[in-house]
Amino acid sequence: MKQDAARSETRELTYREAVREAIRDALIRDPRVFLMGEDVGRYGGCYAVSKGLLAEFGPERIRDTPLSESGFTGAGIGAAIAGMRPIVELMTVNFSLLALDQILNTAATIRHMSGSQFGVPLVIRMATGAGRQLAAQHSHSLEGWYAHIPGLKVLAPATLEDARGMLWTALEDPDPVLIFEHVMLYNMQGPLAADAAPVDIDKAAVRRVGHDISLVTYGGSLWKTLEAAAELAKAGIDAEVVDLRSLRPLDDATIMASVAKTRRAVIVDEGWRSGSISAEICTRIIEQAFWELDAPLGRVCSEEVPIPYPRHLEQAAIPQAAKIVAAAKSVVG
Amino acid sequence: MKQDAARSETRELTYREAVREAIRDALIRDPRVFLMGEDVGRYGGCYAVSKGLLAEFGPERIRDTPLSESGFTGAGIGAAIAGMRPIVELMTVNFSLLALDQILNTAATIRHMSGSQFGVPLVIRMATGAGRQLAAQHSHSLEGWYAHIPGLKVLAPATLEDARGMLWTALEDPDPVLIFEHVMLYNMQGPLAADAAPVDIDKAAVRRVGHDISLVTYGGSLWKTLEAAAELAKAGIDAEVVDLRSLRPLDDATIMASVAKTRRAVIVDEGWRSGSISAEICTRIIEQAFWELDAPLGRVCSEEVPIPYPRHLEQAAIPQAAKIVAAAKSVVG
Amino acid sequence: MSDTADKPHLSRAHELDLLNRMIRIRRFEDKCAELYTQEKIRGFLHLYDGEEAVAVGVIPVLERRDRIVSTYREHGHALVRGVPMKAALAELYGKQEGCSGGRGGSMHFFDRETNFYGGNAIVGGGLPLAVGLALADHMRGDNIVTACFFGDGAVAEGEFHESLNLAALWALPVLFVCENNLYAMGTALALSESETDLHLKAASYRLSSEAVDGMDVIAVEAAARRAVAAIRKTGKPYFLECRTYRLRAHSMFDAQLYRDKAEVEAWRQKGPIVRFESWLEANHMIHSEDLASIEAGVAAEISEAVAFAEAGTWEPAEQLGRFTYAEGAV
Amino acid sequence: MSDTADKPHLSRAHELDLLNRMIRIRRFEDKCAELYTQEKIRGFLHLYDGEEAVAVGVIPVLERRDRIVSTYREHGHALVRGVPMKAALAELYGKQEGCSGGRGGSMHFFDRETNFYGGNAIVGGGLPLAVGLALADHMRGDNIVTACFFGDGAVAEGEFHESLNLAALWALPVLFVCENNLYAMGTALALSESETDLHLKAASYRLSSEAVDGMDVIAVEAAARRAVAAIRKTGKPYFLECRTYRLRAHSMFDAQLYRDKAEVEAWRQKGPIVRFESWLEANHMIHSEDLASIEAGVAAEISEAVAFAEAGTWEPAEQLGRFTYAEGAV
Ligand SMILES: Cc1ncc(C[n+]2csc(CCOP(=O)(O)OP(=O)(O)O)c2C)c(N)n1
Ligand SMILES: Cc1ncc(C[n+]2csc(CCOP(=O)(O)OP(=O)(O)O)c2C)c(N)n1
Ligand SMILES: [Mg+2]
Ligand SMILES: [Mg+2]
Repeated sequence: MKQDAARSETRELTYREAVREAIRDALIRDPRVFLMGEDVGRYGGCYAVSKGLLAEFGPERIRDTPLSESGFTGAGIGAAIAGMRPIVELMTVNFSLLALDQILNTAATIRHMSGSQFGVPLVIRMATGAGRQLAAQHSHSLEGWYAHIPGLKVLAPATLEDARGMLWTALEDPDPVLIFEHVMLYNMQGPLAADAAPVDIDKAAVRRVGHDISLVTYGGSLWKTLEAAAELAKAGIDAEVVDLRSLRPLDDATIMASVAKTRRAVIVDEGWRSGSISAEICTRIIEQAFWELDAPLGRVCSEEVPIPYPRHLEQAAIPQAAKIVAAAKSVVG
Repeated sequence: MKQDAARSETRELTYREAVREAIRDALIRDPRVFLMGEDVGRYGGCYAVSKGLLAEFGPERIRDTPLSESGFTGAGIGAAIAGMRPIVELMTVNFSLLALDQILNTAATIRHMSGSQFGVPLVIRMATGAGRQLAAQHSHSLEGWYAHIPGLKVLAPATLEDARGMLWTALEDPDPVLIFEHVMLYNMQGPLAADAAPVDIDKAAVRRVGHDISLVTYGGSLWKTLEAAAELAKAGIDAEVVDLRSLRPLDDATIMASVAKTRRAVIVDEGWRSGSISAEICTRIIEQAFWELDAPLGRVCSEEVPIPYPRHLEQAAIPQAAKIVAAAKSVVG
Repeated sequence: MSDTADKPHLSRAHELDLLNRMIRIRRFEDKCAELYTQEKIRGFLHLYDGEEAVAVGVIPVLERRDRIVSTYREHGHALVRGVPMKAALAELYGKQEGCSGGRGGSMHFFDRETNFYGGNAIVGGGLPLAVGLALADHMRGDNIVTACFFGDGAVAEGEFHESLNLAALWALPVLFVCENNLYAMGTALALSESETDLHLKAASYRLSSEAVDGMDVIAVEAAARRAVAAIRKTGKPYFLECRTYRLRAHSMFDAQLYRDKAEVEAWRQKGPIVRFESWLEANHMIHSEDLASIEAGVAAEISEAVAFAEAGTWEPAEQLGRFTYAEGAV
Repeated sequence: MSDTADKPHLSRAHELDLLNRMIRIRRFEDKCAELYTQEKIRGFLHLYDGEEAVAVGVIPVLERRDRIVSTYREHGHALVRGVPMKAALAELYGKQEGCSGGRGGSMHFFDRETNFYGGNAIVGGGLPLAVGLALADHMRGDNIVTACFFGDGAVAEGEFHESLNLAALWALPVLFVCENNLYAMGTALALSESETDLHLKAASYRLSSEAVDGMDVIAVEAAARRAVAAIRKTGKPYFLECRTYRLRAHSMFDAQLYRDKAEVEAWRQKGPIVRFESWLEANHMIHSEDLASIEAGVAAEISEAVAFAEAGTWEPAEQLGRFTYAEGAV
């Protein structure tokens, strides 16, 4: 994907607006694209992402669905197989469990089972993550968990540019792509190039160059990790921050290049610690760069509890800059 | 749990019979116990596990359900909360996806959300694994994936003794326990003590003592791993084989003790490689025993494809003794 | 009100009690909304404004031993059931003294004492649970009713289907109470159901089913009595569609783009409290002192609850790991 | 046969064609059973013995552009639809020349050429897929029908509920064909549904619905014509309950503990082939040479298919990684 070297203008907008623009752009570009999900139309999207789109594109293409996650996700799969380019919004990852059979047993497998006669060019978007005090059933971070499934691709846009650019690339993909938008990012504001364009979805990005330790993360945790890196800099530790962007496939090359340079790494993700994507990344580092490591790897994940409602407990449960700093310091030793 | 030092007699039986006996025993011991699931009654269980139980215990306690995985799993949760001790059979892990919302959002969280006023003493059994040429939708190995979820316990009986003994211990647990029975084990025959009793579910077991490398595995892969260990022995490599038995919680102490001794490890599991439980185990070893390792860790998992139907491709997709041998040799170097 | 209002058990005391219960919920939640803007309460907050006649009509008909399964819009159910207002408000604050120890918040009230099984933030998620509670009672031969509340939106979920079938098939003592307020967030019923007559939909599972004016507390109560009596007698499930309306936004985040102010206003005129009050007044069954005393009593209780919640304590963060498994079990 | 049998389009040629198609499925599957015992075919094998009138009555009514979604018991559907028998058998062998390239096996026949969308081993899993295929056609304004086959067991699944509602609500051109063979594995319909009259259950979603004798190929065909004509005209879904019976075991692993031999025997007398044959004979519309020639033709085709499958090749294990993603995409 082309990234213009010299971009003329930028404008201020929110992550929410960037996602909306991406959807709008896709709807304009390609008549096969439509958005379907609970409350995407009249309500304007549970996080106001699709506000205004119903008026512009009408109820066929901005399709409010009943509360039937399995049904309409499956319908998106079918429509994709039949040549449409649906964007299914599952509102939040918490409800996606109801659609998991369709996602794993149909979307992720039908190409294989059919010997590639049929593919599922479907994009499923959902909000993920904790931080809004929504308690145990509404605060899951399961994107790393979904990344276990062959046949899927899993994206986690952390920046405005990715929020704006990943959707189109995902829609061009012949296979199902899940996009996880962290709930705490929707209000994030910043500058975006006026001509922001589709971005690649197969490379991790080094968001901060550093030499002493690699901090590998993605999504909502990116900003906490950058904050931690700034803090570490004060302590004389020069951290490199790698934003994975894609959780499946993982961009091993970028991760290993960073670790080969820094010889130390801490992985940060908001999934529950055991079996989170951080474990996979640690393991790949061990498999591919064991001899280049100067210290054990560290990881900062969510504690192994359902997310509690009260703010102090919720914050204690999920990664924080301070914890990242502490983990990095202990690895640097 | 007591394990009689001197067991008088043993008899030959199959894993299937051991599971059946365990269920029968539980039904006899405790009137609160009942078995519920698709075709557990008239049909006798899709893998013939519950054959004969309907005649003995009647349709209330051997309860055939409609095809409603979410509904009857939820019903099991409710019945457990209300004081019963249900055994829900989800037939196979492949269908458990339809019940995932109930498992994660209710069974695993209600104790937490209620401040421990309510707990879910439920056991969910299901068959898992590939090897019977059942193709992409019927060959999942997701037990390691389930082990990501706080609030659950996840067991994988690999031996007759565990097939016989884990159920009762699980039923005594105040929290939901998932038991995964590997499809390839049901026909496995062997001797079992006549007075086989409940077994602990919180310790891993060293199934073969060795000094050169630790092979860490569980469930259906245990036997392939033991086969590999025998093969390795011929090549002069003395492998220790650790059977995890419980995937959540993991028994770190047993794993680390073994690794501290052998200084090398290969993890074997039938989950898809990326994000499988093998990654969690590798990472824990790195976190807890990095300085004791003499070599990078290895793992042997399933290839990252839906499981294909033809035997040669299916076998190529899943762990095999030969692959384990090769991985171990490359780690031993 | 409906003619069922003439039933003998309708003493003035009983009517005042019903009114009191509805006003108590309304005022409590008005306070909650206020506390939300003050950021004392956080997360999602779903208010019951306009739907009070459902909880008040149904729940007092149940007995102590009966069970209740609710949704994320459960404050009203909890209060009527007897969850102390103090404990409810402390829960909304996230304090340890809350009815769920502070861990649950607005969407997860639980109370073992009153057999109140939550508080479920997954639409439709409570239905299988209710079936299971009832299954346990059925198997033990206990004559217990499980009342399961859920919205019109839940009807489209697969779990509705599976649960109604199981309850009907196995003859389980569940009282399904559908709070049909015509919207699921911003989605009007006609956009979510091919059959909008929900009690007919339920009847297709071959269980007893009826629709009732959910803005009429007396009618709801009469229907609930019929339903509970039938369940106690037969052990079989019963479906009650209560037709009601949500007068406030779905949650505190909702701009209500999907409906007209006029529509809401029209419904407000038909609200359960104003309607019951007018009827009582027209029939000279209530005096202004009665109202004043109800309001005063409620206001006092709310003040106390606020004081209690304010004085409540935060669970130490070191205890974060608790409650994932039974104490001492792991 | 039913009186619809008198419809004008019923030429002798057409009738022989129907008979031929049914016999072709039956003989093919008899062969499959044999090959299974020889371990040429592995995994699960679900045969259609007794249900042939459903596929044969419905599928030829569809046009080339129409779509089909099936289950793990789909050999009959595939054959009638035009998936070459050779490719079907090669698939059962797991050979590359199979209709799914050998990756799918018995439960996963796919064929792009004939718009055959599988072959789904998750009960109920095909229904949302069918809704989606029809949604695409609906949005593009294409006058295409998607026929979705599923068993009585699928009716209890949440996905049935969600899919019927979506199809009815959005007026999508789906022909739902419920193959009610009275059992889901070993579970009799009455043990799985509170409402055993499945077409009534479907009607509760407000779509057109009817039940037909699924052992009567002519009746099925007539109903399918009505249904497809209605869908083409209105764009709306239609539900056809075909009452049939599975004469063999559920799969090759089933000991059939759940039903009497006598029950099966009684149904065998009413089997779709024997019944249609007798009717044709009674009406002097078939001669013994016709039957002999059908059998000979089918036998020849089966022999060829076996030879083809035997000669088929194994995909090299080095190619294992293919087909997880589109070629060249990762
Ligand atoms: C399974 C699931 N999907 C989506 C949501 C998001 N959500 C919360 S409430 C709601 C609307 C529910 O409407 P209804 O059942 O009618 O209840 P009401 O809010 O009107 O009381 C939605 C879509 C959810 N909580 N759970
Ligand atoms: C979701 C799911 N649950 C369970 C199974 C196991 N299973 C396979 S076929 C079957 C019975 C299905 O019966 P029905 O839908 O009536 O179809 P039939 O086999 O009678 O044609 C069951 C329970 C499955 N494949 N998928
Ligand atoms: Mg509603
Ligand atoms: Mg059937």
